[in-house]
Amino acid sequence: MAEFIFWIIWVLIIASAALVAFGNNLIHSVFALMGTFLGVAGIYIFLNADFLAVTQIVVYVGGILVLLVFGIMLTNQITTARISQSSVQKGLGVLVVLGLLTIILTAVLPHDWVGSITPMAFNETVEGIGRLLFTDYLILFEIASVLLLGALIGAATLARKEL
Amino acid sequence: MIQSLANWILSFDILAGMGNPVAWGLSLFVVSALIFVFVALNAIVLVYIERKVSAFMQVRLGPMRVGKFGSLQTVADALKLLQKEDIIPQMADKILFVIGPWVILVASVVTFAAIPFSDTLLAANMNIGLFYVVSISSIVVLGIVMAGWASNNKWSLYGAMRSAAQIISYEIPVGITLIAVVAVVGSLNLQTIVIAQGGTGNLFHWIPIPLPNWFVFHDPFLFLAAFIYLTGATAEINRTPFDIPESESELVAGFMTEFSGLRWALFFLSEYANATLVAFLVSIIFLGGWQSPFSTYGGAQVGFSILTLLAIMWTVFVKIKAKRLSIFPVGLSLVITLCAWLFPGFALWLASPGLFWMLLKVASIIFLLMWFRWTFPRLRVDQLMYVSWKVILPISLINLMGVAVWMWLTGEIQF
Amino acid sequence: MGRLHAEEMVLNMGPQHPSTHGVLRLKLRTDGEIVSHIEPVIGYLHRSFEKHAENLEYQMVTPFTGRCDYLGAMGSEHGYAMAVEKMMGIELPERVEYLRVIFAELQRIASHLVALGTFGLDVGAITPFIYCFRERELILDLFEMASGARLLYNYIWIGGLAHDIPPGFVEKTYEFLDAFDKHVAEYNQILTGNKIFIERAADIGVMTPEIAINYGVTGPSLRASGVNIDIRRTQPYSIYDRFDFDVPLGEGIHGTVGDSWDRYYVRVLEMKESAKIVRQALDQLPVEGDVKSAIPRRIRPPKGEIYFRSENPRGELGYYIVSDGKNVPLRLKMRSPAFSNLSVINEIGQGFMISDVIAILGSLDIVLGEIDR
Amino acid sequence: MKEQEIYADLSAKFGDKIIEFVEEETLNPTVIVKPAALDEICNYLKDSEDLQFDSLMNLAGHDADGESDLSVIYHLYSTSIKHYITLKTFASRDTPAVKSIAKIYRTADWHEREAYDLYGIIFEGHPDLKRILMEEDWEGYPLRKDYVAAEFYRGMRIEKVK
Repeated sequence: MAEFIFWIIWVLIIASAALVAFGNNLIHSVFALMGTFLGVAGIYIFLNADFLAVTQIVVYVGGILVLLVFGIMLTNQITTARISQSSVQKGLGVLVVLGLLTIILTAVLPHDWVGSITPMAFNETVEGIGRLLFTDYLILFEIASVLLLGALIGAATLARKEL
Repeated sequence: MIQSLANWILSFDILAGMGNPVAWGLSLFVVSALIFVFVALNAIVLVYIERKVSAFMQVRLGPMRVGKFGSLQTVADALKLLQKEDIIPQMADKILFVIGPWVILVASVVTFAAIPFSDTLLAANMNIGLFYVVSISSIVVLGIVMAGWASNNKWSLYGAMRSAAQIISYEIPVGITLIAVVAVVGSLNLQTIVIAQGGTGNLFHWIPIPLPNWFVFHDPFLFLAAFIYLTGATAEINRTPFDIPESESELVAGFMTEFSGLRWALFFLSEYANATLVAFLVSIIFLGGWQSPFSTYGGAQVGFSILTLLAIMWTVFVKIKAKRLSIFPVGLSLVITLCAWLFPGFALWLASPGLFWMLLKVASIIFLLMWFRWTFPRLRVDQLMYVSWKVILPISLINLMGVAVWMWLTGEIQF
Repeated sequence: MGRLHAEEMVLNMGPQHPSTHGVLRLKLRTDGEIVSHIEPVIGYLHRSFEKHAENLEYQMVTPFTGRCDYLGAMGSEHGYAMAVEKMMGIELPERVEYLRVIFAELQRIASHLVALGTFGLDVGAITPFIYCFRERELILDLFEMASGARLLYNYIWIGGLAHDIPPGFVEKTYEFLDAFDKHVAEYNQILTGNKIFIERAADIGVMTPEIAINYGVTGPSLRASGVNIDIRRTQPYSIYDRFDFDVPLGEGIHGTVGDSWDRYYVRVLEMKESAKIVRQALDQLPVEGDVKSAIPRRIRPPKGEIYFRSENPRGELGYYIVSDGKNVPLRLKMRSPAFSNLSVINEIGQGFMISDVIAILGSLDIVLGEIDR
Repeated sequence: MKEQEIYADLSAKFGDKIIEFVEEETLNPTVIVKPAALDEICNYLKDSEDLQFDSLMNLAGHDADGESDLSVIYHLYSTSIKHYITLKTFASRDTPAVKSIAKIYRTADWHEREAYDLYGIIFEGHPDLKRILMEEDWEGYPLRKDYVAAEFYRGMRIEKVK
């Protein structure tokens, strides 16, 4: 059963990523990206990284994707519904992709994957992450929080009562 | 719940042969279907209740024709919507137009997987439950933008843009408010949050008024946080006074303008699912979830005595208003209270069913939301942003700090 | 901080839109949510009232006047009847005058109730609308008792009334008046003092007295700007000089004088004044008198022309009638108040948001029937 | 101020641009003026200290019989002094040109459009003179006494008025 779900997620990721890359409607591409992000979140769950999976959804789907959609809708004239894109420099692209593929395959193939899988028991990750954030990575955590607070204050300043 | 259902299926000799994965998959399907049925039925009931509540607030009767007191009206309406012609505007983006409503619906239904209905009734006991609910409901924005964009209608696009801006703005203060609660419990698991609110204690720890250990009574900051959360959540689910994205007097119907028939019904379904979700979250996080307010010996008897008092008041009210005597509720509650005082164990048993208390709390919150809707005018879009960024956000940040300081003062945490 | 200017978009509000109060189309030029230009497009409800009037005898025109301002039909009929009566020099029985004032003022209350309710609806408050309609229903019941109709009455005839009031009418009217003050307090509770409502209406669409007068805005909308002009006072017609009533003016309690909130609140106060007038008229109502005695057998005003104005719920309702001595008017022009009131919207609505334009439109209280005629 | 005095004042100021003063029992006291001088007269009426006619109550087109000149009638009112005057002007049937006062009294904007719509009177200097009540592509001016409706409008039969 779990394997079946895994394959569904796999197909979802590949299909939506293909749609993002090859689709010629920009808006469709952006919404297809949602499938990729959600699929990756599913993969995280299979890796027992539940917290990371949910963070993936909240940051990428709820945040970055919405930002992308806004960006596209606001930069183009919103009265024309269709915005098409077409791939350019296909030859160069194929070359780069082939190179990347070679590197990945040379790294992946020599390894004996099936034999090395040992099912791991599910451990709660939230508490560990929290503990680490407040001990080993406290300074980084504080810097990030100050950064975010700055962003919040900036956003609040932008939201004026009088437009 | 999925695993226990699978185990239960496998415990039958005839079915044991199907093996664990199949049984597990079957249980998964059954539980998902149950959640969906709950959401669908919930919407049908809530639409009826909303119409009745609004009618009573507006000195009219509401639906009266279909069924007793119009109780089948929404069923009839749902059937009508199912039969309607499936219209997709010619200039619409057909793919997104079709997907949009489903994205919204799925996002709002899936969240119910983490909601504990009672101590045992829970689809998935997730240790990140609260975070899961918050993150999944953020997908709704995309569905709304999708629907609004695909309609290829200026009004729809305005609605979608307003909605996206609104939901994103209110997610931040709502999230910070929730963090305050998480800081008190030390867990994201909704079930743990509910269990942490069992028993009775003093109001705000020191004031000697015995109250249930709900977080709304935990400290003044969480008391305030409950209201902030309710406000922010009302805005997140686009209900009046924050129904700006679909404000029918300005944007016709906002992002729903071009939708009709079944697709429109999906919007409605998810709207009520979201309202219910907010009510569930408020009751789980601040009002003790499925915890009974009278869960202790003595408490139960007091509770039933209060019930009797209410029943007597109701009878007097009916006598004065309708000039007729209805003795039944008083009699019933008197008998129960008497039994409760005589047999304390019985009282405790009667007062403890979690599902009842959970749904009672949810119903009260939903009633509150309806009350808002039928009394307030609507804010303007810039005023809405102002409220979010300049009022609620600073308060929720201070609130978070206040909770931490309070816990340090009361000795719940040490450094 | 400099304003970002996006490309302007033309937005068609209407002719089918829930908040245009009829078939009105507003062509909005918007920059984001900010409206930079408003062009009202009217005429969708044009029913050639004036052309009809030139082909019908004088008494046959009365029903058409009611159909123009369908929310203030009694007022329209009253104005028309008075215009023709003045041309012909008809003296009316006292009872007729009192009854006409009673009906006109009740109509004013009913019309203002619709205005308040729909204004609430425009800013998103649904319940006050139903409350307002509850009271309006009572007034319509009174009208039904007297005339047999609830919306378009054809009750005030040239020279008199269609029928005398039925027995029990006076008592029922008193009953209504006794309950009415309490109801006004209810509106104040649920809408007038509501913080959100004030936020939505105060300082929105401020109309200075100069703009208002120059655009020919009349009625409550003009008085909300602080201009003390009420035709019932400045040029009393019928028997309005006998009654003691105040003319409420906009004071800018929650914002600037002449904003949408003032236009709303002036109507609330005016309803109370109208109730006062009705009560006085009922107290003084002569018991004796035949309401049909002064109706002329043949209505042929002498050659000449007249411009007669009266205070309709929405403002100055003028009839310009030219007679050539026949039984059919040579020319009948209705100067409808909402026609001029609507034309000001571009002036006062610029620079506000789409939601505000709707609030402004609601506060102007237009009826498309009389704008398009 | 009485209408008679206003007339005296106007004729002293504008001379032959004011044609005559009509005062009968069944008639509003009316000053008849030349159509080409209308805007200056209205400017004067509005700005003069003694007159202060700041409000245009009504503007109506009129066609007496279908043969003679068209006329436009203006009813003015002063909100501060509270006096009235009626102006009337005639325009020939074939080339009905009247000076627009839409910039002086904004009320006149829509009222002039209406008079143009229904009588075909051209108001010179109007910012946006187009039909207001009738459809933009309607033929003829319906309130003229010699108006005959077309057979069809966009394929729809127009019913005849008796």
